[in-house]
Amino acid sequence: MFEPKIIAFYCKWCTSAGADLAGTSRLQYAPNIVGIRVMCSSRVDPEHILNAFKEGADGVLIGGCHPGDCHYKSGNYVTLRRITLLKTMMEDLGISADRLRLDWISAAEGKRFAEVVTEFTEQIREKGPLKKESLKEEAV
Amino acid sequence: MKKIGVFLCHCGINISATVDIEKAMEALKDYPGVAHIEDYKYMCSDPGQQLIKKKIKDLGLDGVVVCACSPTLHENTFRLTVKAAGMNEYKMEMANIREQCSWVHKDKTVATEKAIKIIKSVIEKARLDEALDPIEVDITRKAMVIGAGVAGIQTALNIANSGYEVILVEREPSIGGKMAQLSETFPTLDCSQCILTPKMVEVSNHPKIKLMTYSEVVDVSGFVGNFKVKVKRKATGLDWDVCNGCGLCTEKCPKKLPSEFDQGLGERKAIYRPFPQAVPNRVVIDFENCTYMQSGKCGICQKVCPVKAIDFDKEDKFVEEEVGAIICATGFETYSVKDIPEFGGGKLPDVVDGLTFERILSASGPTGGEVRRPSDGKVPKDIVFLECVCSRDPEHYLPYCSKVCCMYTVKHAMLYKHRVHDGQPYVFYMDMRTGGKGYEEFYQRAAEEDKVVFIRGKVSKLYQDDDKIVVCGVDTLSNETIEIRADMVVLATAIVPSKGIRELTKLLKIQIDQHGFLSEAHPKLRPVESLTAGVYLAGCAQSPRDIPDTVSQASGAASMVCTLFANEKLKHEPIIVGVNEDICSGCGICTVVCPYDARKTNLEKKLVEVNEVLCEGCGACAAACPSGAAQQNNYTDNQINAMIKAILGKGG
Amino acid sequence: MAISLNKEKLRTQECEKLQEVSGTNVYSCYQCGNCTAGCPCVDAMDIPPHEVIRLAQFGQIEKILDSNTMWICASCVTCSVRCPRSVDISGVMEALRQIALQNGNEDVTKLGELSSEELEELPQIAVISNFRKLTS
Amino acid sequence: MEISYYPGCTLKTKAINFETSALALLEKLDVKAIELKDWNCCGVMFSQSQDNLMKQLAPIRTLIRAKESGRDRLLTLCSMCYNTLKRSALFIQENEDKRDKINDFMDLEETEYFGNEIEVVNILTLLDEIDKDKLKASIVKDAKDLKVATYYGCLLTRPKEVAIDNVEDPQIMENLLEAAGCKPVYFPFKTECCASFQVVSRKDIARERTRKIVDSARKNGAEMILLACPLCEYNLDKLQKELHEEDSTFETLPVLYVTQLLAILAGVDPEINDYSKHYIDPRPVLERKGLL
Repeated sequence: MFEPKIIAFYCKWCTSAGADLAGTSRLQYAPNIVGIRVMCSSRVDPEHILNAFKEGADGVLIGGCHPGDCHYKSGNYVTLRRITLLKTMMEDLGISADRLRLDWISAAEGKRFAEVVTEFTEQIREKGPLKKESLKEEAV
Repeated sequence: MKKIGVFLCHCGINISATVDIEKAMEALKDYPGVAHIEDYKYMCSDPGQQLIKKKIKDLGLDGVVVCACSPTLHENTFRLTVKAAGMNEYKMEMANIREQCSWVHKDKTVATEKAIKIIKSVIEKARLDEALDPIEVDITRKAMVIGAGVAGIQTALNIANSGYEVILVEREPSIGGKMAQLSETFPTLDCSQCILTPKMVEVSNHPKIKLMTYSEVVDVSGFVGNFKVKVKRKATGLDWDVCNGCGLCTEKCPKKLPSEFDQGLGERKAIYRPFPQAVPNRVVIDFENCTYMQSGKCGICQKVCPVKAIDFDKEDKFVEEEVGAIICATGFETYSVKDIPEFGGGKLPDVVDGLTFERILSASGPTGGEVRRPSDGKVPKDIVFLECVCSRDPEHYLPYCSKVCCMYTVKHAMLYKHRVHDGQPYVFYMDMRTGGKGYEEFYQRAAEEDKVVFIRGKVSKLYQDDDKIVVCGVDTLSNETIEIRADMVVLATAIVPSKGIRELTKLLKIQIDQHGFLSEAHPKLRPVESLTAGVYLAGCAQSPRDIPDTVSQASGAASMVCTLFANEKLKHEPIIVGVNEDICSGCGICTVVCPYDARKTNLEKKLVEVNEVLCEGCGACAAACPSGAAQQNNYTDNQINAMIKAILGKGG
Repeated sequence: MAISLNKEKLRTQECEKLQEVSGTNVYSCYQCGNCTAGCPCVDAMDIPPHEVIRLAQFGQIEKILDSNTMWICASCVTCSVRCPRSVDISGVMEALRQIALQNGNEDVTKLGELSSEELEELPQIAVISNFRKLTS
Repeated sequence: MEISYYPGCTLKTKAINFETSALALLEKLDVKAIELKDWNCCGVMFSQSQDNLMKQLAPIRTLIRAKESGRDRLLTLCSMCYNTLKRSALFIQENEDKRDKINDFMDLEETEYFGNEIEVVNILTLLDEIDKDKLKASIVKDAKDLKVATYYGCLLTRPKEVAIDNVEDPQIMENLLEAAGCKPVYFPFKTECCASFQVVSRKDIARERTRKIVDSARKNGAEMILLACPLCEYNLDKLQKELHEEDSTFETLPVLYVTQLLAILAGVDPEINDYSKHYIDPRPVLERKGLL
């Protein structure tokens, strides 16, 4: 079976804390995802995401605080705008937009974290590996 | 090349049962930059920390990766460890292989592989970490306490008695909260007012406490040590500086309304003081129900006021306060009987909630402490108390245990029996939870001496039949269904967070759980702190609890504030985003995304300048910067990209 | 007589089957008794509903099948809608009826005992639903 | 408005008054109920078993008929039909594998059913949807001092997934009757089960239930009991008569389908009712209130 490689970026305050809660609640989820903890989802540069795809990721998950709950007031709105824009460009770069997922997961939503990770992993598994040849390297 | 020490923690067996530590060490020992690798059963324990310190000194390490639990838990612990060994604390990184690996996967091979990836990525980050020094910030040694129930009162008094100034903000016209409504308290049965009102008076007389009742927090900015809080002082319709609280106006006011303090059983006027012992001793006008405000006719209060305090001014006023710490003590409400259709949905007058029964029992209540039922004032002779109403019911209501209902119900049954000697109290319970000093003995006394009948089981339905309430329940110990034709029924409805808490937590940037209770930074080790530095928690706003627990937690929160205020200067995290002046063109894109106005374009120099104290380190600007001039300390693009590479198996 | 418990008896195949057929988890039950308290037919039952679930938790399916409880249940679903732990007690009763009938339970419909006048008098809905619940 | 109508077994016989009155009332309210062609038994009482799929065939086949009618809503008068059809539809909607198996059993059917194509609507829901002002305008008889007890029984409000209103305190009938000018009384037994089919093998239980339910209605001042289920109607009506025959001090209350009263109030000729179907004659009360 195809085991997708997925990189996640999540903010320290909400989604990473939600992932910790999934851990303390011993919720089991797909192991394909490895997270990078940043201070805020708005730290994630679209370049980081494209870089992850270039380096072999089959999917990228961004987790931030729910709208209105950002620890830095408005960081997640910045993220939302950036990701929306990036998604419109991804097809042109040869990456299907649904390989990138942005989700709001709060510190209280351990269960949701596990669900999102498992669901996204399955979705990427179904899509199959990202074909390197279709990636327009020069664009990245 | 940097010399990095990698330290793997077994966490007892929390990690090692799922992650093959030996295999991980084997895979990592030759990873670029790793100068030393070692494992230990409990890395956070003293011997574990000593081990790290020794290796830093012996091997001259200039980077440390601790592979253990979540950084939320022990980042600070290990930063202090490496600092003690002479290493810069920001060169210590944690790889979370517990919460985000060993606890969420069962397959050892899979979990080990994932742990290796996580550790590799963190080693990559550590390789590029730079020594950072915390930024020093001044501190405002003044605290704001939001909510003036017993939790807020205790916190305010403790801080004020330590010599710091406190602003105590309360939404209602008087302080005192729910505790002021209670009759007597378990397990000692001392009168709630007798123990609370002296504290209320102490608050009002304290030179270090500024009281702002009938006020609400509407905006919060800043950060630990330097918050700016905007408070709305709701219009009272009179000048409180002139009013002397004589109460003549409330006597003469013709408009009668149900009293909130008496849970709708007694009456108040349209100009009122919530209760006679209110602090401050002032009145307010209920604009919505005041005849003068609605129709322009009446104005009796204005005529009778001997000091001419009434001005009918409806304008709210706003004040800004600068404080260094905020304590959120917003308390609780009880689940409304109106929302429980199987128990009459609030339509049966003699089915009341616990707080209402407190007023019926209270010497200062609408019946003067005589137990009389609301519908016709008769003394109930058979009275049924139901526990776990809406609590412990994930299917329809709330899944959690409200914690205080067992004890207060026992107290209600006992106090009822003390007032009505020929009456019979019955208590339906699911589990009797009496953990607390003297609590179990109290429960036993109720059964033995006061002959309270305890029935183990739930009640399915209540209905009115003639002037009785029929209670259809079960006793699961005898396996019999039970029907009681009661004169009155008291529901111990669930404790829920008070209204408006969601909005407030958004202002304070603190977290709430799925039920709206405040989340603590750590359930065991940091129970009075929020995850936002400088914001602390006290009382039932965090979770249901009784008075002794509330008071101890309130004192705990106060001591945390005093600890904070004892610092000469505050240390601000140096994870900020600076400017590389060689690259910056002064385009100003970063200034637009900064939520703190920390970045300003200097048009003359064609550069962006950063106010390091204001920068909170979110990194939004670093991602926005088109040239790479804005880099976040220890979260640089190079670091993030190296981490990505390492995770995808191409690092090193 | 004492119920002797051990790990084999606690989770019998029959108990697993009961949960599968009813689609509910009997271990969610914390014995509040709400099902029994609201049951319209409990007076005629040998074992009240909450005890049925308790015995199921102990794996004592035989003991439950010896009672008349599932035959008395009118499938009104009051128990299931009031259960705070979303145990479908009414579904458990249906499953018990099925298990009993598969084990070859005697006819409990008593339709044969009714006179033709009585049968004529009864509306179809009563006869068929009685038949449906007690024979399938 | 047009809607498919599924009568079910008892509506053509014992409960004929329910059908006659409901259809007449709907006509007054400009709703055209078109009876399904070639309908079969609804299955009677939803099978709560997860593995006995044969029991789902009858209701699903009924829904196939409804789908073939080309209309997307199906009206039921009988509460049991409503409950069975609605729960079966939900069951196959939520269990894809079971849905496939059920459809396999019916490979002679030309149409396949997936679970959400047809909305099963109970008569009370349909009446509730109609503008209350329109209902008010259709009322020609004054019944403002008629006190009624509204009885829902079990299947209209349980389980929660198919409930036509609040599970514990439904108000839909009360709202209709208030709009029509009558006074619903406080009636705590309105969702208490009448013992349903147990009337066949354990009449003693059903009788005691009837006694409790009727006592409560009478005590709260009701002059009649209104309901919407043929089985409840039979139990409450017939068993009251038996209770009275046994003990003449037991006071009876007439039992009517809610549509019977509403139709009369809306000016439908009261004589379309077959009063011989009642065990307790409702005519004395109706006459006393000037409704005949």
